[in-house]
Amino acid sequence: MSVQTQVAQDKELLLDVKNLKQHFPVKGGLLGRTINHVKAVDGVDFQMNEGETLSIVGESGCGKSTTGRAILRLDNPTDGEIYFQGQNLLKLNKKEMRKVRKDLQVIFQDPFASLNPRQTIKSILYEALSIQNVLPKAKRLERIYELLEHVGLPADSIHRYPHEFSGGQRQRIGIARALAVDPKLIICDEAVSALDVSVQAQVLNLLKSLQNQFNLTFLFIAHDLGVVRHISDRVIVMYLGKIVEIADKKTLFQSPQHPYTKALLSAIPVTKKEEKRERIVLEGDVPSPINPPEGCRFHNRCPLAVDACKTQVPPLRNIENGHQVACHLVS
Amino acid sequence: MKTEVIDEKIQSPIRNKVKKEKWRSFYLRLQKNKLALVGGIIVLFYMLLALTASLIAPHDPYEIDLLNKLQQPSMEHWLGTDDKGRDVLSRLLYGAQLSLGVGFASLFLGAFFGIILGIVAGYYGKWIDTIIMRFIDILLAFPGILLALAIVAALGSSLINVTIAVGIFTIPVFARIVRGSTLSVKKLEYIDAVRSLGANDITIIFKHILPNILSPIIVQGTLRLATVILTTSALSFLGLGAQPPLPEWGAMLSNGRDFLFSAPYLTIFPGLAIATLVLGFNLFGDGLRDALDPRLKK
Amino acid sequence: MFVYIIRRFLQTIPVLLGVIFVVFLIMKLVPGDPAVLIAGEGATEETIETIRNDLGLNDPLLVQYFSYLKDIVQGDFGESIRSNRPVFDEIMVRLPITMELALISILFSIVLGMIAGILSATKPNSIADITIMLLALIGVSFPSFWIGLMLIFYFSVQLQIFPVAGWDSWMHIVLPSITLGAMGAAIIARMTRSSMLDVIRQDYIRTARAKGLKNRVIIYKHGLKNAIIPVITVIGLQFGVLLGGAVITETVFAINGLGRLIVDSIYARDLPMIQGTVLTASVIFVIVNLIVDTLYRYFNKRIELD
Amino acid sequence: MLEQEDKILEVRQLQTHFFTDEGISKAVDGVDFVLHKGETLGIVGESGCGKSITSMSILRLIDSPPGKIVGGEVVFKGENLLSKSEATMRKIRGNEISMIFQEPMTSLNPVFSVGEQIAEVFRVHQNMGRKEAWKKAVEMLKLVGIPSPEERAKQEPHELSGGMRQRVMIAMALSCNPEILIADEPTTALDVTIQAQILELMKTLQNELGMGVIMITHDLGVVSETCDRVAVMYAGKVVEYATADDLFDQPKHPYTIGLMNSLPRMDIDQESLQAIPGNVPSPYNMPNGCRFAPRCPHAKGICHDAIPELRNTDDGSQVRCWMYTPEWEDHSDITKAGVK
Repeated sequence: MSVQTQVAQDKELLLDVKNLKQHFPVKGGLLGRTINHVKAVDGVDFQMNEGETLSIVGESGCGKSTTGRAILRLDNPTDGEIYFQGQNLLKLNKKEMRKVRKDLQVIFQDPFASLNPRQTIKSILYEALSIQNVLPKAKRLERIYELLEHVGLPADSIHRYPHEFSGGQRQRIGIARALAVDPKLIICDEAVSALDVSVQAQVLNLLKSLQNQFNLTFLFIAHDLGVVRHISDRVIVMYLGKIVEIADKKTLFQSPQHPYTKALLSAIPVTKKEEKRERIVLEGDVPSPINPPEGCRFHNRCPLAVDACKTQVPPLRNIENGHQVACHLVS
Repeated sequence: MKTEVIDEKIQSPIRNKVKKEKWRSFYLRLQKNKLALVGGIIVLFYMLLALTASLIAPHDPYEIDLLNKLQQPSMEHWLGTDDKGRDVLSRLLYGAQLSLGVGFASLFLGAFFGIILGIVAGYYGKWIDTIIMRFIDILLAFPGILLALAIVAALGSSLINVTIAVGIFTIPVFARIVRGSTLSVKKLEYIDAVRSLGANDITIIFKHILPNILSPIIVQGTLRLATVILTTSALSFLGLGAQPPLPEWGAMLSNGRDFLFSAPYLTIFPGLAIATLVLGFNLFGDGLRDALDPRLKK
Repeated sequence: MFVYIIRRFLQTIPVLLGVIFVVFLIMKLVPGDPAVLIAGEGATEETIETIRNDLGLNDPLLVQYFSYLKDIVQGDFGESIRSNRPVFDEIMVRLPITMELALISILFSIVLGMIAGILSATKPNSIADITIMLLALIGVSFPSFWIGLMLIFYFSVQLQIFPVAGWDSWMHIVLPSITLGAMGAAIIARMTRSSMLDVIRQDYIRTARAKGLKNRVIIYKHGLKNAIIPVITVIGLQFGVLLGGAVITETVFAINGLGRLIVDSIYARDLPMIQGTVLTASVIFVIVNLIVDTLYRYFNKRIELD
Repeated sequence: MLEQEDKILEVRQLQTHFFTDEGISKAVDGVDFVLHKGETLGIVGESGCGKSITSMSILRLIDSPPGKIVGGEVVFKGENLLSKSEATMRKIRGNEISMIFQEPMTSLNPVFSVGEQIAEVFRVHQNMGRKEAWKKAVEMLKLVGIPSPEERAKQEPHELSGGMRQRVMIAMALSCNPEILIADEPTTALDVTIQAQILELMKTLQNELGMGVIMITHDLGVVSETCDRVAVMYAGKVVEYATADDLFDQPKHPYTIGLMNSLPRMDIDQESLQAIPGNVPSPYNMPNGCRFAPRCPHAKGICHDAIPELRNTDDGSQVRCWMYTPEWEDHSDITKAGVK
């Protein structure tokens, strides 16, 4: 899909995240004051172009979901700038932000928790349309049927409640809700992680076809590298609140540069002999994001670490044509 | 397959046992529901009595008849007469109006403010939460009915003041439960989804949070009615609530106490009335909780 | 752990200040002028004004609160209107009786409640379980003043086993403790049962079974220690209910404890005494809760602060 | 081929049903497989296929009510475990057959130190004293690669990371040198790099201790990395039973094929995935014929009418599908059915 990558580069810049930081306070001590911070996201920069699918992968606690929530302003970030269609989202007031939300939607992981159990499908979708007031009232019902068709649900599901559907079908309802307001960017936060493989494949196919149909941009947050490889144009790898590598899909999976990316890729259990890599088993656990290691955050688990890694934070450097790596050993 | 022969032998006893156990669990479930049903019937029965008291009461509950004072239960006075010759049954029937009326009124008062405080604290969090919960903590620092007692002491002894006092005494319970439920519902992804759509706080609170925390509120409300009725009658028993000649059950009991040796039925019947009504609400509340609490559903 | 206790202790200070403020405020709401009450009927306007000045009743509300607070901290609860004796002294005479009653009752509640709850939970839906749970339901439903009177009627009047009233020998303690502890026992039994049943559904119980442990070991070792954690909180709260309930029990059994002092002061409109007694009971409750929270924390090391 | 004497566990026609308010759920409905000494058998399938219930049934750990083993045999060393007394079962659990679970967070008792929880196994099954058992527990922690085991043994589960907790679970399960280890989704709750550590550890320990492993998982990748033989389950039944090599080279059942096609591949780009249409049937309302028929691209009349048997095929694997029976006329379907 090299064609698509090229197209993506020609397209307009949609999202520009600069030095995003999200520190959550840790309370403690005698007076219950903030004694420290969980540095969930600690200085993240990346750009997204219209129409592309950019994935963020990493293990739990790396800050990938926090990044997504910060862009949606579900949490208020500690620091940084988030330019969406040229506007800094963090400078907008509540009312202005509400307008922007029309173009910025989200699909969540848990198909059970992501729908209000007391709303019918119609009410869920109608609410989406009425909050953003995208259509005159008379046309909304028609639009709801259209949305159900887009996501492959039967028209008679309109009066049913979420508990009457399977996990995969619920995820389709969540997609319809996000789609209702005609957004430009959809953040998929582990959108297929809770599904069984056979259903996961259905939903992945649906997402891809909707993207082509409506020229959607996806920020795809996931931990499953197989899924990420399938759906993405470009991939960001995060570790402990920082980006360690950004590359287009092909480059990342064929010639990963950062030692963490290499270990991560080698750890995926695969079914086919031709897919097998030599296993690099990392020692130990991911350190706490409250007191992350000095220097490169990966240095205490890195098989290649040198002295510089323990003291200096490696900057995210461009090594070739959009391939960025944060490692002292890669130049 | 060859295993089928072996199957036959093993399966039949197991199957019978399963059948038996299934019946057993069915029976037990029925019994559980039966208890809740009994509770519901008791509550409805008392409500009906309260509503029709003026029609079915055999005597005027306030009519003093000193000639017939302290009569044993008889055909004329089914539950006897008190020290002023008033018909105990009629007084109990009118008392049902007072007990239920005061109960519902103070419950409503406590639930109304408790729910508002709980939702606001849980939804907005931060300093608002801290202030509200500190206030609730202070109310909870008064042991048992002492808060209600102190308020009545301040406002003066009357049934209305008892209603207010018990209402205030009920606020913390609702505030805590509602806050907790709000916090757990707020974390669910559908709240984030409607926030991402641009819904405002009012919509989120009333359309997405409140309907989903109704079950614990209803269950708590039913169980709390039991406590509220116990508390109001206790205050009346102490002489701080209903004043004579009101036929409030607690007050009747307190009055009958002086005749515990000579006319024990003056103590037994009002007490029995309070006990069964409270039992009814407790049974019904327990049943509701079993039915509505998803944790217990498998 | 130590930091936690200190922190928890510091947290109770604003609560206590709040409690004192509420007590202070409630008494400000009392209709009628305390100066008139003290001066007695027929006093001249001048006398009343003097008393009012002496008591600081003409000062702004907050100033009055702080001077009240200062007195309280110094152990000066004022003088009883009824007896003209220091409130603090009278409370100290009555308090030991109530504490004795409360401690015996809570002990009775805990022992009976936990045993019944565990019995129930080990054989859910058995005859024993259903019986215990019905009894517990009765325990939470029957008004304590009625239970007390019925006990007197049966055991003291009919059978003449226990004395009707008073607080002299251990025989006097039995009926009041049962009266006061019945509801606590019932609540603790219900809580213990549901907590045990909850714990039995947990994954680590499955692990214990997969290890090949005996049922008894699973329930009493792996189950109980976890199940007890939420029960501890209930016991703490129950102690408060018990202190409040002492008002009723002491009235029913004519015991000269703190509870009866509260009621008598309310009848007599003895403001300083009402304030003093309610405050004392609250402070005791706050301290008990502090202890209970510390215990809870000890048993449940996983809970993070807040 | 493995010798018959090597067989340590045989499950025959196992049926575990759940009796609930909604009806009878036939979660496990006639499952057969064999475990040989030292081998790893994978039981793979999607959620609700009955794989976990099968593993719990072997040790008779099903909560009853509502669950109940209503039929079949579990033959361990020549004896049917389903007819044993509870006391005998207790001697087997954690001693001869042990189990580890998916959630290492909740599977350890939060109020006891991990050392105590391991030592308990030695005390129960080997009658050891407290001190001796503790020493053995520390040794076990060392064996599963936990650094400074003496200190770690004194810690409670909440003080350990997810990966460490799963190591503790493994240590506990292997304490008595069991003949069979049942691992129910042992790495599902873990991150991929930690999963790699745990799988590596399990492999090493299996080689050292020589136990048979039953690996329950939904992840075909994990199966391919760890298993010798595989039983694929769908809606309460085994639909395919083969060596791992055969299964991945030449899957036969349309469900197995569908499952493999659904998985995004790591070696080639695909525009779209070949998903299996539809959803898993409700366990309360199973289709009459083959349970996969409503989703199967090859289904014919016979598939909807009757349940096929699990039959041997030419290459020694077993498959439960009408396509591989004489009743099926058009054999070109079989060649068409392969993995993309």
